[in-house]
Amino acid sequence: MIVGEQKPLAEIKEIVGPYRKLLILGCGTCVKTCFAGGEDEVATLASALRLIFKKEGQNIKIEEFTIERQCENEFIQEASEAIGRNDSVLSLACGAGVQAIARRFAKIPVLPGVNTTFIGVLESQGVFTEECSGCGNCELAIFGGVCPITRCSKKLLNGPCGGSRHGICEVSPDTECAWQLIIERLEALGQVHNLRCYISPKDWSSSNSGGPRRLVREDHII
Amino acid sequence: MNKPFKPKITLFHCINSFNESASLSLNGANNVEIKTVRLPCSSMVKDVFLLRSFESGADGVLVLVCPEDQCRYVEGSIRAKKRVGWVQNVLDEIGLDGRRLSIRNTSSGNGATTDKILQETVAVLTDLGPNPAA
Amino acid sequence: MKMEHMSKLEQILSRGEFAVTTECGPPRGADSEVVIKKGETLRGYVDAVNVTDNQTAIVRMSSISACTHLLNIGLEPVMQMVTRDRNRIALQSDILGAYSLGIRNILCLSGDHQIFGSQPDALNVFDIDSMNLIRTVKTMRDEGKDMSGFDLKEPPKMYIGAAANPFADPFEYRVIRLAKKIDAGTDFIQTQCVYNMERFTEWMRLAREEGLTEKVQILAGVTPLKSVGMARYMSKKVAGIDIPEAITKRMGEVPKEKAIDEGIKICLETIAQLRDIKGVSGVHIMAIEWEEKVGEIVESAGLLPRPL
Amino acid sequence: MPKKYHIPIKTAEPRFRPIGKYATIEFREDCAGSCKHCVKKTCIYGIFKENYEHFSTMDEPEYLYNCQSCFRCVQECTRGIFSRVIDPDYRTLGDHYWRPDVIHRLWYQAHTGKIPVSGAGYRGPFAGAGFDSMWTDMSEIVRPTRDGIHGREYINTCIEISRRLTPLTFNQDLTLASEVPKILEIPIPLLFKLPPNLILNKSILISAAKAAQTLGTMMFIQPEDYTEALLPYSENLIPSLTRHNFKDNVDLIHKSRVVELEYAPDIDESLLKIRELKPDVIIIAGVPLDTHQATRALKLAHTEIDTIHFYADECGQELNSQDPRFLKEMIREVHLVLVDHTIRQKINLVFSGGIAMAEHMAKAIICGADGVVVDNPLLIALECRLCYRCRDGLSCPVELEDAIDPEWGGQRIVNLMGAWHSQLIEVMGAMGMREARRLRGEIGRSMSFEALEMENFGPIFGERKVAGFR
Amino acid sequence: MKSKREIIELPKILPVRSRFRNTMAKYIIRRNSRCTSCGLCAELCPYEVHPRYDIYSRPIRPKDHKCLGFSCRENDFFCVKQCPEKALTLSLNPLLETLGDYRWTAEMLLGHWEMAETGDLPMVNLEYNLGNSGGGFDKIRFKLAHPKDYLDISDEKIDTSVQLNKRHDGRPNKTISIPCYGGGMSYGSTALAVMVGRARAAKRLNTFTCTGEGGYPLELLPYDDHVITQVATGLFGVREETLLFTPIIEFKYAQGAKPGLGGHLLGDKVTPEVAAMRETVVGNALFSPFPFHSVYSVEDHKKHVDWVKEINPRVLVSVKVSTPTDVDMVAVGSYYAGTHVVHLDGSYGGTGAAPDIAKKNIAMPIEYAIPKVHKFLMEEGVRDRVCLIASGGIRNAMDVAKAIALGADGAVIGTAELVAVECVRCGNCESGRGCARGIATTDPELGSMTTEEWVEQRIVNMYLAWRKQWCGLLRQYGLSSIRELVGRTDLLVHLDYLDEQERIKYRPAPREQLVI
Repeated sequence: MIVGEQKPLAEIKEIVGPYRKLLILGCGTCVKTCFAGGEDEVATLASALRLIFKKEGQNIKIEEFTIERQCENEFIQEASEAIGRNDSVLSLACGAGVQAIARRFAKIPVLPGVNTTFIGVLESQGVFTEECSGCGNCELAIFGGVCPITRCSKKLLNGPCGGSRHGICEVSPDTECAWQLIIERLEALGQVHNLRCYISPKDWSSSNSGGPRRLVREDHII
Repeated sequence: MNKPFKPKITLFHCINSFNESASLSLNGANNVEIKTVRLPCSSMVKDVFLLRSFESGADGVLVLVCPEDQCRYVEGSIRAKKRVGWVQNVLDEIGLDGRRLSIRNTSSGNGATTDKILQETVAVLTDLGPNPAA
Repeated sequence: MKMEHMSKLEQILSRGEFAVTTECGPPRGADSEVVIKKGETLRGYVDAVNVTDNQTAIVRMSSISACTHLLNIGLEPVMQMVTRDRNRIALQSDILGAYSLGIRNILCLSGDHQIFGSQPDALNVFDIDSMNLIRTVKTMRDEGKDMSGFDLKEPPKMYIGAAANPFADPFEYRVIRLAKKIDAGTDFIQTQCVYNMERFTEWMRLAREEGLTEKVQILAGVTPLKSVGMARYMSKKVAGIDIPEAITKRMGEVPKEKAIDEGIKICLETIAQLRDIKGVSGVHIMAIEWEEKVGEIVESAGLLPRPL
Repeated sequence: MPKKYHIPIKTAEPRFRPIGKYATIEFREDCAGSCKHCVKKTCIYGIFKENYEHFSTMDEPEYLYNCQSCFRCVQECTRGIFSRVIDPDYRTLGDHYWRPDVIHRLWYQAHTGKIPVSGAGYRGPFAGAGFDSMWTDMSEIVRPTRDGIHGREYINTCIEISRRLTPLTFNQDLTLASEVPKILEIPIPLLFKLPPNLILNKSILISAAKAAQTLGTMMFIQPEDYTEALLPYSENLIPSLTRHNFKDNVDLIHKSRVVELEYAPDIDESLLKIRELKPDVIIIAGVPLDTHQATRALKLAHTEIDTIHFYADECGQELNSQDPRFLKEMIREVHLVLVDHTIRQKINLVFSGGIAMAEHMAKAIICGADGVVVDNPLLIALECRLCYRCRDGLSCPVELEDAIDPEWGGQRIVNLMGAWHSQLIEVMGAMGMREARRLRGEIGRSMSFEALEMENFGPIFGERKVAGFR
Repeated sequence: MKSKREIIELPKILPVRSRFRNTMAKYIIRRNSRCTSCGLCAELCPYEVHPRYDIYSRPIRPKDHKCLGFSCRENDFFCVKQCPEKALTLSLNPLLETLGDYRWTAEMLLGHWEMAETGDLPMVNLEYNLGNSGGGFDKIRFKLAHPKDYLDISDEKIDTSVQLNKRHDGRPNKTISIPCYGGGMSYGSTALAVMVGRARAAKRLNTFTCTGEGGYPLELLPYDDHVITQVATGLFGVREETLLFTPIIEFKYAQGAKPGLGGHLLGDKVTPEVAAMRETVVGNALFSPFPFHSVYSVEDHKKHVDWVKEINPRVLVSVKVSTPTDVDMVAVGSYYAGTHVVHLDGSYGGTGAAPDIAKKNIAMPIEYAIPKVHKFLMEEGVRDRVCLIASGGIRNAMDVAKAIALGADGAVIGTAELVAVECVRCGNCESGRGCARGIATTDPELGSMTTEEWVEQRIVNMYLAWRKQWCGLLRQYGLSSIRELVGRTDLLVHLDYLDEQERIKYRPAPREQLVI
């Protein structure tokens, strides 16, 4: 899922500052799961903002609304009435959601309330880890299911660098060395021979380096 | 006319941690105005409830929960504490001062302790003055 | 501000003389002779020679080394630098290195996307954009600090250039962007090659209105067409090139063997017109892989002799 | 056959969200967030959906009011984040006698006018004190019976509150010799009396009076509460007078068909004076249920009083007693003493205090009452939570101190009484009874805990060593 | 009749899991984030509270319902103490206070779920034999047995069968292998899978189930030897052909939960299938009249019985009556009308929908009715010619045994069978789409939550667990057949009839004050 994190209150306050009627729009999918933009977060943020504005004597009306997914028209449409009533929208969706809302409502500023962080996994309660960079060409099969492109700080494809110590990456003591994990996995799978394979340079054209991507499923288009 | 400040406190309490009859004596105290919200478990305190209490004019919010090892739901008190901590930070960011919100562990039926906690809370609030966002 | 002249190009432009620059593409090999040979053909015809930086994302000899080869034969290079391939660390270090080798002009570009070049599978960098590159060079030069704020022992005194494309869309924004580049610290501008004179004139007018021509030297780009095919190709396939139908038609109407001459003729006409536009401080002749014709064009355009 | 008695039931939504029995606790942090089949989305009662709807407007925690306790969310949640508790507000609703479930059922009946129906068996204790220690009989196959509320045959629930003349005397020509006083009947065996120690205001009085009018019954009222606005309902109002104040309320006596006169040793004097003022007025004696009730009943039976209204405290307990008896026993006592003195037929007995459910009405009648007087349930029908905050001068959680719409209030009370009436008919139908009047004192058509134990367990287990319940 | 001590073949117990992901349990055991997935708890616990897949590196959420709770403290495998990270916490589950009621306590529900799952008695200390009602069965105990009476024979040799036809009238001598058969739950009141599953279980257990008054769906035909056809006052779904092949016809005069009132099926439950079966209109509430309009006397009743006996010469007749004050007269009247089985349904019995006032107040609890009728039939000298079956508030194996000791031959079980298939007794059988747990519903989506096989095995398991209890009880008193227990009131005590020093020898009933 896409992991995001709510922006600091001060920043949100800054960006919504110019508007008088604000809709805080939540998204019930990924950002809800990572507690950045579901119903609860919308309510909490709205409450906090109201307190800020009340304290500063500003009169800003705040409305709350949450839709199932902000990246899909059918759901966005449900918010159109609420959006119409306001002069700005603070979207708590991921960047895709913010843009999807923005492109549907040309005349209303859509502001991001969440920093979209990465594609990740709920590792354990309250801990999210980045696991995928969306490179567009998955090669996890040879890496024993651990992605060196995302999880190795140097995107190394042919084994660990010299900075790995006790399975920890040189970048941060909180970061496991992806290559350590790959090696362990391959050992457990009996595929250590993969380590001897030379992995040729990554073709980045399928990733974001090839410009914004577009996926067309011809079979779904009529 | 300078009326003495009489803090309004919203008291969230776990029904297991806090004896209702003890609260009656607190309600009688005249230096404070208390609104109580009973929770079946303190883990039902959501961030938004705490903030909304301030929105609706509370000068302070006090959360009374069971001691951590006595929660009937095992994790309720711990969760409540974490949420309160989170909201304290939010209050600091808002500029309301996180000290307006506090969480205390009380074991069931100990009226004397709750009285003391309440007086301490009142003291803190007297220090901080009325809720600027009320 | 009193300042020693940073480069010959700067000196010429600051004197108000009509400058002529051209372009030299480094080879797809390690042979310095290719560069030197190209340089020799340009000697005396131009004030400075732009050396492209892996132009169109095709791997070539590095711009810094090709510049050095030109310096060695006494030509003044304009080092082009794109942000596509290097992050800010590499960019800054290369600037320092280039300066240490005697390179004094830099043209800051974002660079063509690698998708068009020889390595579409490459990971692009675009750590910073051209605007920030300009600002970085300017800060290094004027404040003696690198991006991290570290004081540089010997700041690189580079004459900073930037590219402008009057023909890209949205048109209204082009002048804003020019202004922004000037704000960032550009000293001179080299534009995309001009075929659509009408649009260029309009752009210049807007630039003048904004007072930009007071702040920056603008060298209008020209490229001689070799054939009607080239005209069509550039018009369709090369990003940001605007060739009016009339020009393509004109190229098409002459017999094939005359096409080259017709191209050069159009080029010379263009130069003549450009010289009349207020605020155009020079031309930048981009004879792509056709450096030998530059001398001819300069001469025919009556731009000789070049000042010293 | 009289016209079938019909109570116009109409749904009357509560103004405030009623306190529900259950609340769910969820450990939000454990939620995976967006399960496709999230139990919140699939709840067959849709309770979470509603909860979300008011999520943005609530200012304090709200529980899940309509939870039907199927436990599917608890059992099906992917992460097991749900637990369930009894809503703390439900727990503290009412008191030991007016239990939360009683209040809750009353709300439901006032809302819908329907009989509370549920699946599965009875879920309460085996037996209990008071009315809970008796069961009513039913008729199997050997007695003819009726179809109850679903059937075609009419079950009459009328009672009289006018004095009965027995025996009748006849002239030689067989014409009636005795002067038959006017008969006053009410179609259901219950009267109203708003509780004096809860909130009482004009709109509540009008609501109750309106309901009394719709139902064709009557309501006791203090003369000081009898304002101009209540005049349209004077037919259905019974001013409660004392020997001190009846002279000040002569106009009320004239307006009323029935008056209540507070018991005093010299009650006959006041009685005669009132009769002088209005000869055909029906007089109810208001008598506290204390240790003297039986002697007073006997005494009053020999006066011209039409009906005696005995009142216990709000929980049906004997007044002014160290060891108070419950209403049930006191009804039996009064009834039997009058039966013993062969005077029971002449007078009507109505009882108030602690009549909380329809079954209490039926059981009180079986014990010997003619009818009952309803108090607290009238206010509960108006959403009262019996929190007694009003007694401490605190605000009412359902804002009863403000004016309510008497249309709505009246309908709520009508609904509640309609549901009670239906339940009375259910019970009578099961017994094979056609008339509420014949139910009175039919102790043989009930079974008591003590008798059943003695009869059926006595031969097996011997002597009972533990008195009472639990 | 002394049993021949032959080995009785019992159906097979198969473990049947709950349909739900999370089980409800008496204890909760939680693992917090300190857990390092070391797997020690999984290794230690012999009850599989901490299951762990070999190939899955993370611990799975503990299966609380298997946890022994605080009594495990003494064991050296007590995970909470052994956990090196102190990541486990054990506590009582507060959920229990919202589960169950005075009659079916939370622990009784949990216990029966466990029995239905395992076919065995729960390992966890659950009070599944006693409710919290404070009277009746909950106050009655079996007398402490004398050790010398103990009969050392295996369960397989103990006879728990009951003979249904004692009239010696030439009709088949039906015997059921357990002293219980299934109560009538109509087509329309429960999901078809539940109905068929109950019939399958009845076949496996060699007992009966009953159609209820909603007709005889064709799906029951394969089990027709074990299906009682009910003829109730509404005559819904009654057809001559079903009366022709059925082994037993039950005349339902009244139902304990709503004595004196007719059956009631709310409109929502009347789906096209149900309406077709009952020959009524879709979506219309169905009220059965009360009583049979053709029966207003015991003579009419006899006419009824004679009618079915005439139609079907092999059929046995059961008469289901409620418990008015004169229940003894009703019973004996039924006997003389020619019935084989007198079925008393006590006032606290289950129902799909009944007015609360009726469930609570009308007619007497079964505990009183059994001895009353038993005694009366004895006095009339006909007790051994009729089979007396009790129902209505008989919840568990010990209730059955107590009912038998009070004078019944056997019991009819309704609610407990539904509890075996995970009924929580929420009481919403009638509302909206019906049972949220897919038991008492005609909603196709909810109904699909159960399958016939699952229902069958759960019920079989529960009865086999009950049988273990009965056998254990009989052995204590030296009895080898449950028939010997009938009317043995001398084996019973009632706590309220005992002196203090006697009373403390017996297990007190749960006595929590519940919020209902």
